[in-house]
Amino acid sequence: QDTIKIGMVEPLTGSVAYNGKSVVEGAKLAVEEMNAAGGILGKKIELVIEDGQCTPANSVNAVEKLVQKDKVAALVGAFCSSATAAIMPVAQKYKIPLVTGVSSQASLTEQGNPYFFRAAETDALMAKAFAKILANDLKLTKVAYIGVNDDWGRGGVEEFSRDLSALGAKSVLTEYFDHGTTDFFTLLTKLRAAKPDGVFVAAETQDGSILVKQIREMGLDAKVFGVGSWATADFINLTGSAAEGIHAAVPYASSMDAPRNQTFVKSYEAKYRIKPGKYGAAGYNALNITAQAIARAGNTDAEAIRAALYKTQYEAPNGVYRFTEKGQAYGFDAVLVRIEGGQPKVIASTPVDAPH
Amino acid sequence: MSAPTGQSNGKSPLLRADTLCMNFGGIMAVKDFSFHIDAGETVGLIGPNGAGKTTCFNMLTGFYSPSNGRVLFKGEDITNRKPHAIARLGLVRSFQKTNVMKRLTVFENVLTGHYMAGRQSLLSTFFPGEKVRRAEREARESAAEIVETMGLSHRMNAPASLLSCGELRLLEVAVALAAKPSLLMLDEPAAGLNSHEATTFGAVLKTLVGRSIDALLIVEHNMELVMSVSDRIVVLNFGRKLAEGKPTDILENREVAEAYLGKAAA
Amino acid sequence: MDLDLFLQFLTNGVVMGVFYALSALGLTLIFGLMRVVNFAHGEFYMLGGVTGWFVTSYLGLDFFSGLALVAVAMAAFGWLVDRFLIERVRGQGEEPGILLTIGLSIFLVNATLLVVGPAPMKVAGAVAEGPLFFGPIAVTKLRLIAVGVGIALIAGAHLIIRKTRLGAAMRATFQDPMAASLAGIRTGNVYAATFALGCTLAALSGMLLGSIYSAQASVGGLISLKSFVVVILGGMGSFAGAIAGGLLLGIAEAFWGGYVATGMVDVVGFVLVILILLFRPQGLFSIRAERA
Amino acid sequence: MTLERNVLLAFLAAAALLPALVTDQYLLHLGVMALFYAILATSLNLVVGYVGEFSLGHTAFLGAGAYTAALLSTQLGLPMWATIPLAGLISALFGFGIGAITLRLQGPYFVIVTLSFAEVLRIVANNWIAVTNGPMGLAGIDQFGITNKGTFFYIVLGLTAVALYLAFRFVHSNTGRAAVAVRENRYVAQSIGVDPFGTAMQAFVLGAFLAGLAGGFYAHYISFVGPEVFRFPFMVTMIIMVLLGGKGTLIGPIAGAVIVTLLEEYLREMQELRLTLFGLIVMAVVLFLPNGLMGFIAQRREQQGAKPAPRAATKERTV
Amino acid sequence: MTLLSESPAVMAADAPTVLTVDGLHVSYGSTAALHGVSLDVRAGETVALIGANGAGKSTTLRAISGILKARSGSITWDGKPIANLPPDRIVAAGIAHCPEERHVWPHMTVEENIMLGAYLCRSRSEVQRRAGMAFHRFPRLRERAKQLAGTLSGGEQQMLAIARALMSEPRLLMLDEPSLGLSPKMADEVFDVVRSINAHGVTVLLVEQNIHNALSVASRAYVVKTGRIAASRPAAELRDDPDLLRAYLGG
Ligand SMILES: Nc1ncnc2c1ncn2[C@@H]1O[C@H](COP(=O)(O)OP(=O)(O)OP(=O)(O)O)[C@@H](O)[C@H]1O
Ligand SMILES: Nc1ncnc2c1ncn2[C@@H]1O[C@H](COP(=O)(O)OP(=O)(O)OP(=O)(O)O)[C@@H](O)[C@H]1O
Ligand SMILES: CC(C)C[C@H](N)C(=O)O
Ligand SMILES: [Mg+2]
Ligand SMILES: [Mg+2]
Repeated sequence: QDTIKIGMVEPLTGSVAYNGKSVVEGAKLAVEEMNAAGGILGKKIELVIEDGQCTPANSVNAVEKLVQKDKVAALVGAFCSSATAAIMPVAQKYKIPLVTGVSSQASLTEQGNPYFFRAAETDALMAKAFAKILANDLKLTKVAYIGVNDDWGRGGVEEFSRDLSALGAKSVLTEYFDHGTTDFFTLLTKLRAAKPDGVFVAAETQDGSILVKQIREMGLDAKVFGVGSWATADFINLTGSAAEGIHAAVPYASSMDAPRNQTFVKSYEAKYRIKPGKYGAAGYNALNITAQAIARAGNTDAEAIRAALYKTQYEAPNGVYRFTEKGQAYGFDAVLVRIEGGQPKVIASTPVDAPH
Repeated sequence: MSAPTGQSNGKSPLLRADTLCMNFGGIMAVKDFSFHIDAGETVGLIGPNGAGKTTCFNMLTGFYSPSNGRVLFKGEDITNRKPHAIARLGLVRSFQKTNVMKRLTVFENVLTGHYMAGRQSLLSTFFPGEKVRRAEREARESAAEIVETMGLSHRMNAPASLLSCGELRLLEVAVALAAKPSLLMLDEPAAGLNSHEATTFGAVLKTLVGRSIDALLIVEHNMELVMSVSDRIVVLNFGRKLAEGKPTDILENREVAEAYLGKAAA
Repeated sequence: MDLDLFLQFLTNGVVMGVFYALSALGLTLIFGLMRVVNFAHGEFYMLGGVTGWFVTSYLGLDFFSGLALVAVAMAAFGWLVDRFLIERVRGQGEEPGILLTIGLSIFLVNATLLVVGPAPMKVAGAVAEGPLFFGPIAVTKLRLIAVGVGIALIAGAHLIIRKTRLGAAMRATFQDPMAASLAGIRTGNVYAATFALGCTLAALSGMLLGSIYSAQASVGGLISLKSFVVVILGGMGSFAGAIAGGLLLGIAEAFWGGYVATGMVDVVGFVLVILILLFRPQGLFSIRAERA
Repeated sequence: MTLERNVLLAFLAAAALLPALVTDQYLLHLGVMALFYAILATSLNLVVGYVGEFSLGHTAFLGAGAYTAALLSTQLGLPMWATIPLAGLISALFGFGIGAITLRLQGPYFVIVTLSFAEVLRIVANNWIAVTNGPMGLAGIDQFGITNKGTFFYIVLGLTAVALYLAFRFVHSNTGRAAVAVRENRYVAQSIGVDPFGTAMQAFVLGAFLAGLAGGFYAHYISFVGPEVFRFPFMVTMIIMVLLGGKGTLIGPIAGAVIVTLLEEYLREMQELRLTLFGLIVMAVVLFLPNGLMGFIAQRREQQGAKPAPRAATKERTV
Repeated sequence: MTLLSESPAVMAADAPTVLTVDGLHVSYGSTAALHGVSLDVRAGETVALIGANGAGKSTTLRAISGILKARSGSITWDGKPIANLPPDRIVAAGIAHCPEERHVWPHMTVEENIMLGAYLCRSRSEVQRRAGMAFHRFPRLRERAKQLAGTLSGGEQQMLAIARALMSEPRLLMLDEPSLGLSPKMADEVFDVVRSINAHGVTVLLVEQNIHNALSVASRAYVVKTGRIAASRPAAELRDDPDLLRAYLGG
C-alpha cells in the first residue's frame, strides 16, 4: 500500500447535502495541504468519500465498504447524529477509530465507545460559553426559542434555555419545526403574541435564512440570535437585509482573527472561491486531527492511532483541540458574531472548556 | 308447474322480491317490482332498454341496495347483504358487460370460480392438510369438466385476453357455474353471439337446470333464445312489471309488442 | 387581541392555501386528470425554482420576463418527457408509470445537484422585500403578488380545461383514448400538451415560491408529498376540488399550528386525508360514474 | 408452481452456502442487506402484486417492527429470538388497524392514505419523545455480542425462508387465488363469493407481519432505530425492487432486491454520478422491461413457444 | 322487396369504389388476427361483414379506422392510401367508426359525449344542428342529456355510441355490432336510421351478429372466417339460402 486511506461518510445527496458538501470541501483542502507537505509516514493520504445520505442504513453500508473494501485506517463522519450513532458500533467492531467533526448529540460520547472521538462542540458547551455574554450584552428579559425538530435543534434549545433562564431571562415560547419547512408565519404569529425581546434560533442555513427573513417580514424587531452555520456568505446572501444585527454562536467564523485562520481562509477561498463556514472548518479540522494522530502513531495500527488521538494537541484555525478520555474535544475557541454590513463580525471569543 | 302470476302455489319460492324500488337522484329506475322464482324454473326477464333489468339484478345480488322493498332467498331476507355474502348462499350472477379475469387462463378463471368450495381457515392456508389438498384436487377436476361442458376445452390454457367476445361470454357462464349456484342469474349472456352460436348456447343452458343448478333467471334481448329456454317470462317497462306469463302468451301480448318487440311481433 | 391573532392565522392559512393549491396545480393535471402517478412533480417544481434562479441572477432578467422564459422552457421540457418517456408506458397500467417517474425524479435531483450544487439559491423577487400591514395583519408585497399570480394561474388552467376545445379533448382522451381518437382527437398531442402544461404550472409555482423562500435541489420530495395530499383531499380529477383541498390544508395547518402546536403541523394534512376518505372514499368533490 | 418452488429452494440453498464460500465481511454485509430487502420486497409484493393495490405506506410496518424490537430490547432486555417475532406480530396488528381503514379504498386513494399512515407514524415517532426518544432515536440496541456477519446472515436467511414459505403457501392457496380474483376483477370476485375486504386484509396483514420481521431484524443489525425507518426513501427502494423484479411473482421481488442492493453498492465506483446513473438505470429498465424482469422472462418463454404469458391487461371498465 | 330494390344501396351497383382493402394483415402483439383481408365498398353501398366469433370482423374495422396498425397490405379511401394514418386523419377524411363495446366517455354527460362526437367541426351552430338531429333520432338520450354516460343502461350506452359516431357526419360509417344489447324494437329503429342515412348517400360498412337484420339492410355481405374473406355474396342470396349461411357461420 503506497497511500494511507482515510474514509469519510457524509451526506452528499438529500436535504443535508449542502452542509455535507462543505465538510467534504474542508477535508479535501486539509488532505491537499498535507500531501503537498509530503504526506504522513512518508506516504500520501488518500481520502475515500462515501455518501451516507445522513441515514443510519446507508451510512452503515458506506462504512462496511470503506473498512472492508478500501481498508481505511480511520474513519471520519457521519454528519447527522443518528447516522453517527449507527456507525459507531461498526467502527468499534472492526476496531477502527472514528472521528466526527459535526455530530453534536451529547449522548454519543457517553456510550463508552473507545474508538469514537468528537472534534466538535456540543450544545451544552456552546450554551455554557455564551449564555452569559448574550444575556448581558443583549439585555434579554423575555426569550422565545425556536429549533429545528431534530436532536441538534432540540439540544440547542434545551441547553440555551436552561442557561439563559438561570441568568434571569424568562422563556416565553418554545417551538420546534420540521427540517424543510418554508413558511413560518403561523409560528411567528404566536411569537409576536408572546412579545419576546430576544429570539433564539437553532437552525441551519436552509431553514434558518428563511426563518430569520420572515421574522423581519412579520415586522418583529426582537433581537435574533442562535446557533447554526450563520457566519457564512451564503446565509447572509439568502437572508438579505434581515441578517443585519443578528447574533450567532459558532465554533468557527471566517472572520476570527487568529493568523492560523487567516491562512486557512486564504487557501480555502483560493480553492473554492468562497469563505469557509462552520462545516468547512469542521471537515478541515477533523481530517487534520485524524491524519496527525496517524503520523504520531507512526503506523496505521488502530490501537496506536487511538492512543495518539487521546494525545491530540491540534492547532486549528480556531484554537487548540484536545480530547477528554470520553473522546470529547475541548480547548478550541468558539465565537459570538454579529452580522454587520453583510459581514460576520466577531464580538466575543472564548475557549470551550472540557465538560465535567 | 308454476302459476303464471306472482303468487307461487304452496311451498315458498326459491327467490322472492317484494315491491323493489330503486331511485337514482329522482329517477325511479325500478318501481314496486315484485316477482319470484321457484326451484326448477327458468325465468326470462325482458324489457326495453333502460327498463331496469340490470338494476334489478344489482339489487338482488347486493350490488345496489334497494330504496325500498325486500328480497328473500331460500326464505332468508337478503336485502342489503354484501354481494359476496349473497353469493355464498347460492345466488350467483353474470354481468351485462363482460367481466372475466383477463390475465388468467380459461382454466384458472374457472378454477378461481370454485372459491366457495375451498374456503379454508388461516391455519390451513399456511399448513395445508390432506383435506385441503383433496379439495384442491376436486376443484381442478371439476374446473376441467366445466370448461368441457361450455365447449371451451380447446382454449383451456389460453389467457382470457385472447378470447373473442363470444368465448368470453361462455367463459363468464363457466365461472359462475363453478361457484355451484342454486340460482344462476345471467345478464344478456348471448349478446355478441351470432344466431347459430346463440342456439347452441341455449341448448347448453337447458341442460343445466335441474342438474347443475336449481333455477335460472335470464335477461336477454335475443327473443329466440329467451322464448326457447324460459318456462315463464316477466316483462319490465319503465321500472314496473308490464306482463308476466308463458312465452307464447307474452309473444301475443299487445302491450309487450308495442313497448318491446316492435315490428318483429307485428 | 385574540381576534387579531385569529385574523393573522386566517390570513396565513389562506395565503398558504393558495400556495398549496398552486404548487399542486401541475399534479392536479398530471395525476388527477391524466392518472399518471407523477413522483417527479416535486422535481418539476424544483427545476422551476432553479431555472428561475438561473435566469434572474445569471441572465439578469427581471422576475416576470424570467417567469415567461421558465414557462416556455419547462413546457418544452414537459413535452419531451411525455413524448420520449411517458408515452412509452402509456396504457400499461399505473405501475410502469410510477417506476418511471421515480427514476426520473432520482435522476433530476441528482443531475441538478451535479450541475448547480446543493446550496439553497435565491430567486430575485418581483418587488422589494419588507412587511406590509393591514391593521394588525402582516403580509408582504411579494406574498400578495404571488397570491395574485397564483389565482390567475389557477383560473387560467381552470378555463382551459372547462371552456376550451383542448380541455374537452383532454377529458375525452383520459376517459377513453380509443374513443377520443375515433372522434378525431390527436390523443398523442393531448397527452403531451397536458403533461407540458402540468410541468409548466409546477415550474412556475416553483419559481414564484422560490422567490419568497428559496430554491434548492432537494425540495422536491416535500412538495410532492404535500401536493399528493392536496389533490387527494379534493378528489381525483376535480379541479375545483384540488383548489379547495389546498385551501383546506393551508387553513387547517395554520389553525393547528396556531392554537395547538407547530411541531407537528405536517401531521394535519395526513390526518385530514385519513379522516375525509374514511367518510367520503372518493374525496371531497368527486363523483362516481361507475356501476356494476 | 413447481418451477417457482424449485427456483426459490435453489436460491435459499445457494444463499446458505455463501458464508462458507466468502469470508469478506463486506460481501456478507451486502448479502445480509439483500436478504433484508428481499423480505421487505416479498411483503410489499403481497400487497402490490396480490391485493393489486399500490401501497406507499409499507414503511409503517417496517418501522413498527423496528421500533417494537428496539423498545423490547432496550427497555425490557428481551433476546432477539423473542423481539423479532414480536415485532412481526405487533406490525401485523398495525396492519390490521390500518387495513381496516385503507382497504375500503381503491386506486389513488389507497395509495395516498397508506402513505398518510406511514407519515403519521413517522411524525409520532419523531415527537413522542418519552417513548421513542424522538429524533434522537434508539441507539445501542443489543447485538448479543455477534460480531461475525455470517451469524447475522444465517438469521436473516432463516427469516427469508419463513417469509418465502408463508408467501408461497398464501399465494398458492384458495385464499391467494381469491386475492388474485379481487385484483383482476372485483365484480367477478364478489359474485363468486369472495369477500374483497376480508381477502385483501389477509394479504395485507401477512405483508405487515413479514415487514415487521424485517424491521425487527433491522433494529438489531443496525443497532439504531430512528424515525427515518418510516421515511419515503425506504419505500422508494422497496417499490423499485418489486417492480424491477416483477410484481405478482414470488421470484421477481427477490431478484429485484438482490439486483438493486448490489447495483446501489457497485455504483459507488461512479462517485458523484452514482444516483444520477441509478435514476437513469431505473428509467431504462421501465422502458425496456416494462413488466419487470419476470415479465421479460415470461415473454421470452412465450416467444419460444412455451405457455403463453398473460399480456398487460388494458384497464377495464365495468358497466 | 320493391322497397329494397329502389334503395340507393342497390342503385349503387355501378357507383365508383370508394374503399378498397387489399391483402390486409394485422396482428395483436405476436398473434396474427388477419391474414390478408381484401374487400371493396362502392359509394352509397351498405356492406355487411359477417362471420363467427373471433373471425376478425372487428379487427378489420379497427385497421381501417387507424386504431390498429396494418402489418402489410393496403387500404385505399377515395383513391388515396390511408393505411397506418393516425385515426384523427382518417376521421377527418370522412370515415366514422362506432366501435365494439360502446366506449362512451363515462364521466361526461350524454350531451357532452354527443357534442364531442363532432370534435372536428368548428362551427358551433353546425354542431348544435347535428346534436339536435341526434336527440331527434334517439329521444331516450334527450331525456338523459344531463346524466353521466357511465351510469346509462347497456342499451342506452349503445344508442349514445351510435349517435356520437353520426355526429361527425361521415361519408363512410362503420358500425360494429350496432344492435348489441338493444331491444328488438330499438334494434329495428337503429336499422331504420342506418337505412335513412344510407338513403342520404352515406356509405355504410356494417358488422352485425343478428344476421337477419344485417342482411336486410345490406346489399352485399362478406363472410369473414379466421382472418380471411371466405366469400362475398349479394345479401339476398344469403338471406334466401339458410343452408349456405349455416355453412359459412356454423363452424
Ligand atoms: N347510477 C345511476 N344513476 C342514474 N341513473 C341510473 C343509474 N343506474 C341506472 N340508471 C338508469 O336506470 C335505468 C335502468 O337501467 P338498467 O341498467 O337497469 O336498464 P336495463 O333494463 O338493464 O337496460 P338495458 O337493456 O339497456 O341493459 C336506466 O335508464 C339508467 O339510465
Ligand atoms: N385485444 C386483443 N388482444 C389480443 N387478441 C385479440 C384482441 N382482440 C381480438 N383478438 C383476437 O383477434 C381475433 C379476431 O378478433 P375480432 O375481435 O376481430 O373478432 P370478431 O370477428 O369481431 O369477433 P366477435 O364477433 O366476437 O366480435 C380473435 O382470435 C381474437 O382472439
Ligand atoms: C445540523 C444537523 C443536521 C447536524 C447536527 N449537528 C447533528 O448532530 O445531527
Ligand atoms: Mg341491462
Ligand atoms: Mg367483434
